[in-house]
Amino acid sequence: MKFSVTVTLKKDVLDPQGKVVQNTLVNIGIKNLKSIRQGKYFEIEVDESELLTAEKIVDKMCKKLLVNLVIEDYKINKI
Amino acid sequence: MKFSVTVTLKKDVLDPQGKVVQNTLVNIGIKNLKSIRQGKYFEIEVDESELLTAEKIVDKMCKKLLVNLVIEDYKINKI
Amino acid sequence: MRSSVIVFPGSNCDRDIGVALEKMQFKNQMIWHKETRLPKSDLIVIPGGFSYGDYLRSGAIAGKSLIIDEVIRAANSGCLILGICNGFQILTETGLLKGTLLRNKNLKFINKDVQIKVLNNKTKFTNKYKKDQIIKINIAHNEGNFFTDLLHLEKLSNENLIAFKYCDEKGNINENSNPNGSLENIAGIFNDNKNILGMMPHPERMIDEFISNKDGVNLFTSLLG
Amino acid sequence: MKISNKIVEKHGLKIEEYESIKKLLNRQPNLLELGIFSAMWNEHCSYKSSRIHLRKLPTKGKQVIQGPGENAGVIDIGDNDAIVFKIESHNHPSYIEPYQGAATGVGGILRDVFTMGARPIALLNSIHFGSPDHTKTKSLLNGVVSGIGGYGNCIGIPTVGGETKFNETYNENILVNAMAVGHANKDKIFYSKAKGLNKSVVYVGSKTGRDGIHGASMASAEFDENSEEKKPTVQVGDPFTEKLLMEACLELMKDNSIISIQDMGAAGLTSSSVEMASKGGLGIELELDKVPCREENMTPYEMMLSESQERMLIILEDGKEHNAKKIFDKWDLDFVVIGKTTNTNKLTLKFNNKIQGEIPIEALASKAPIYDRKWIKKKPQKKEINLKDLKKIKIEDALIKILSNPNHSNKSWITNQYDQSVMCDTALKSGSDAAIIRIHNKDKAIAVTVDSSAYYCKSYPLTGGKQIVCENWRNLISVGAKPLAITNCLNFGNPENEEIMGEFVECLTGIKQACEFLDYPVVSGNVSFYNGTNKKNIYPTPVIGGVGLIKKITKPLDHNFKKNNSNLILIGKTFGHLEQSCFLRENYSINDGLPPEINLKNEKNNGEIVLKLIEEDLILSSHDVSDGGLITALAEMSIVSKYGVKIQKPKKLTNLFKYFFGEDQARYILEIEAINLPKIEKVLKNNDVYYENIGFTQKDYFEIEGELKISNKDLFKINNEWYNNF
Ligand SMILES: Nc1ncnc2c1ncn2[C@@H]1O[C@H](COP(=O)(O)OP(=O)(O)O)[C@@H](O)[C@H]1O
Ligand SMILES: [Mg+2]
Repeated sequence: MKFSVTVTLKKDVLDPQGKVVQNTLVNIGIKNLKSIRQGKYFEIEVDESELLTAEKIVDKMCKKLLVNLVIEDYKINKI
Repeated sequence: MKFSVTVTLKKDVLDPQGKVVQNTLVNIGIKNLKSIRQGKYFEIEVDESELLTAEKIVDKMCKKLLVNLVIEDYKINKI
Repeated sequence: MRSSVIVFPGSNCDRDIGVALEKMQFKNQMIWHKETRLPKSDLIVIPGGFSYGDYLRSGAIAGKSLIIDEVIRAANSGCLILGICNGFQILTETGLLKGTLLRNKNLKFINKDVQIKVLNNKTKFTNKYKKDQIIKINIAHNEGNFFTDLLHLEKLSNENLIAFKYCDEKGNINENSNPNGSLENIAGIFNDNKNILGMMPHPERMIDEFISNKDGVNLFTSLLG
Repeated sequence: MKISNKIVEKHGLKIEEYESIKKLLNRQPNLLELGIFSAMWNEHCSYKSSRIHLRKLPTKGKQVIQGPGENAGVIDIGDNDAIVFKIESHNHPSYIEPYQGAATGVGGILRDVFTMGARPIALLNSIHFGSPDHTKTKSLLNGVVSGIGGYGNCIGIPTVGGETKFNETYNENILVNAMAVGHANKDKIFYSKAKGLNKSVVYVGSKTGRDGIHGASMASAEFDENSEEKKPTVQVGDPFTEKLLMEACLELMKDNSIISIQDMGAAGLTSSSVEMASKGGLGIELELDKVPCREENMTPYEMMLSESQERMLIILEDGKEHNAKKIFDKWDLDFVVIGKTTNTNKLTLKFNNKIQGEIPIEALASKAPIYDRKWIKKKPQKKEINLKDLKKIKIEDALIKILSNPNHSNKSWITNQYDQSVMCDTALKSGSDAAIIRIHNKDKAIAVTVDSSAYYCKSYPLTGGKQIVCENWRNLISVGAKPLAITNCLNFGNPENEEIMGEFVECLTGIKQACEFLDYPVVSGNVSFYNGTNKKNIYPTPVIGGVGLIKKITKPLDHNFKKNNSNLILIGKTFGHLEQSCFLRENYSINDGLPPEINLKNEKNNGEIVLKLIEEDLILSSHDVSDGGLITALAEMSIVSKYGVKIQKPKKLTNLFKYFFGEDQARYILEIEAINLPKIEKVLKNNDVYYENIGFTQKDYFEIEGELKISNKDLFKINNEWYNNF
């Protein structure tokens, strides 16, 4: 079973990367940009056919390693 | 209008991070992990209500800055 | 004084700190991360470098290694722990220190000599410095931009848990003297018990007049008591 | 499968070359074999256009332990210490993907050095970009710099020197040359020559993927519109794995397990196995099923041509496999015996229990084509510039123009992105004439620098070739080091073009003459041809990397003025040569005429005597005079100092522009204490060194009496502005 995990910085955490990216986009002439946030993306395949169990495994990976819960939020989606 | 962009390494391109993360997950006792690929994630809001035009703007951002087309692929989704 | 330097794959300031400790008359041992037992030590150092290539997040993977459980145990029983640069990042990933180190605000690796001010000189790590002493020290990092929540920040100030702040030659602490975007120019912090110090600058690079200066020496002599 | 002409051409081979392959084999090659020939016979690996000329370079000397022909050169610095160093280009990959191209360039040159048993102690680089306002320059520069830093910082080796230059001929073809320097014990150097039959051939390091297939042949072709298609071959560097590989190799090298060792660089498994076998006069048999692969279903063709990074091939003594594997296990690296040495003198490739290809080693190595390409001599373009014909400008404005130009701007924007201090032995960082690296735990040090002068080389390659060697030598002298040996990276355009081949041959002759005269042998190097796009070729850009020795180091000598009111001496004669100068280029866009002449005798004498004065501790600071002339050199010294200068107008040469901006060679500026002046003058006179007392240091201001007065602070600002745009 395959999942996607997106990890983004929490709202109140300063995002230096996002800021620079935003400025650069504006500088190279992109108009209409309202906001951009950058994060991480994982595509994870687990050897488990039961949805709930599989999701739990992925959630465990996130909590234990992939996500720094102090500053990051995450979302898991089945794909 | 809001979009998500996921950027992943092209197939056959070495993913040094993925390898290390995968090993670590196994080492800390996660079972059933088949594969993990790491990429980048962007949440982008543009000031444009016409879907096609908005998508074009986002696509331009990807091509011009967010994605390294030499080694990366990307997908745009409306959210 | 017995010290142990934990070596992770990708650590690259391990030799430098080892050399410094020995020069300062510590009885030092290098400990490979796969070891599960730590020798008896008065000081544990987690050195700088790029443990596990800084992949995922700097310090994240080292923070999950076997030896880290031992370090946590030692820390909880009062052993002195010093994390330098990547070592600081690892300490935040293990939770021994609160806060995180985000990417530098200019998104670039920064290597240069900067000034830091000693805010608290009443600790095991800093007692040979004068209060508010300005020292010149080398930084070399990609993620040194200290961040934490407001509550913790207040606590750091109120309880004197900030070890060093970036400043200029005259001691001014402001945006111009902040190399990487750290909250309130913070360059190093203690835990509540002040037996753990995490700092981004490299004291081990400042022990030799010939190469740089000797501004880092007092940190080691402080530890020797 | 029938090999068509089209397939042959796709492999970058000429039809005539294909005919010789058939003759050497006595049959038609299969596709795997053809791929292997293409990898070994391309310009990058075979040196087919350059080999006959490279032979002329002086490569011997009592300081030389190993000259060209190995992974890197080795020199003796006394007390059983040896220095191992080499420079290499990664131009084409860096243009396609600047970050990864530059990063893997650094990774590759590091492997060349630690393969020989040396722990790398310093990295340098020479990077050339197109015109600063060209659309691609900014992102290429950004990518290359972060790639160089990304790799070196992560692996923990200080990047201590280099040069960054801009010129429109690099618009579509940037140059990225990386140099690595290592330290080894003289009695513990490892070579690539195989020895003994039936010895295990071991593969260590990263797994093999499909990356970089045909990288070497790409580096041997001009770019065209279709180059984009070649993009998927980009290699990604993994400095973390390289660090592990380096530590594992150095650990294994502590005992006597290794017979020979060779990194897998360009043309990967192919060139490494062929090189080991050919040097040892042996055959080698590989079982490709055993090669650790990253992707599924990789074919023998892909395995043999992959340029995946961070891999090595080792030939082990009997019975050492078990112990060696333990070391690589400790570092979490693959370690697989994939073959053995044989007495067949052939490269034999097995897969699925069948022989898939078999080629005589000699056909790939010594019988590879060698060309004596046609070349033509450069006609000296004698053209004297008469200043009277030019628009009048002020000295001050001309100086500002030079200092604010990207080529002369302060490069700390770049060097601050490199960890220069890790390993704690960097005594003098980049920004100086040369960097100084202390030998760990000892009181001696080496000095290192890289240099190039493309404008000089373009206008008259013979002089240009001499000049870079001399400038490099001068840079080492300026920090008090005795120059010992060089490595060189020869970046040129298309060698099939007779003019360009001429540039190559004449530059090389210049290098040879200077090296011979200065006893400054070449111990390693690299040639990069086909730097150009659609017939537009780069300027000839040989890059020289020099290493010198400071036997006993008390304090590093740099170009910061140390005291107020010290005397300033200019060593060497000023004739006022302005053709090919920075002054004419920056202020008038004039690029005509010949470069300044090199007088090797003066060069040597001046250098040796300056070094003598430094060794006697009579010099407070020193700097060589190069492009931009005397005034630029003085300004550079002031910018980094608390003190400025007060310079008198010249007594003899009356044209101030010629005096201050002329680029005559063999000159140095020395800061000395007044009490030492008589002693120093005596030494200079006794040794026939021409010198002038030009003025004094003073507080805060840069001043030429009666001409200009600028504060050091303003000079600093002017010099720092350009990179702030980044
Ligand atoms: N310009 C040069 N001057 C001297 N030696 C050179 C030059 N170019 C190449 N060499 C030598 O030829 C040999 C092969 O070089 P190269 O193919 O770059 O080696 P590698 O495969 O280890 O990178 C090396 O020993 C190198 O030092
Ligand atoms: Mg090599």
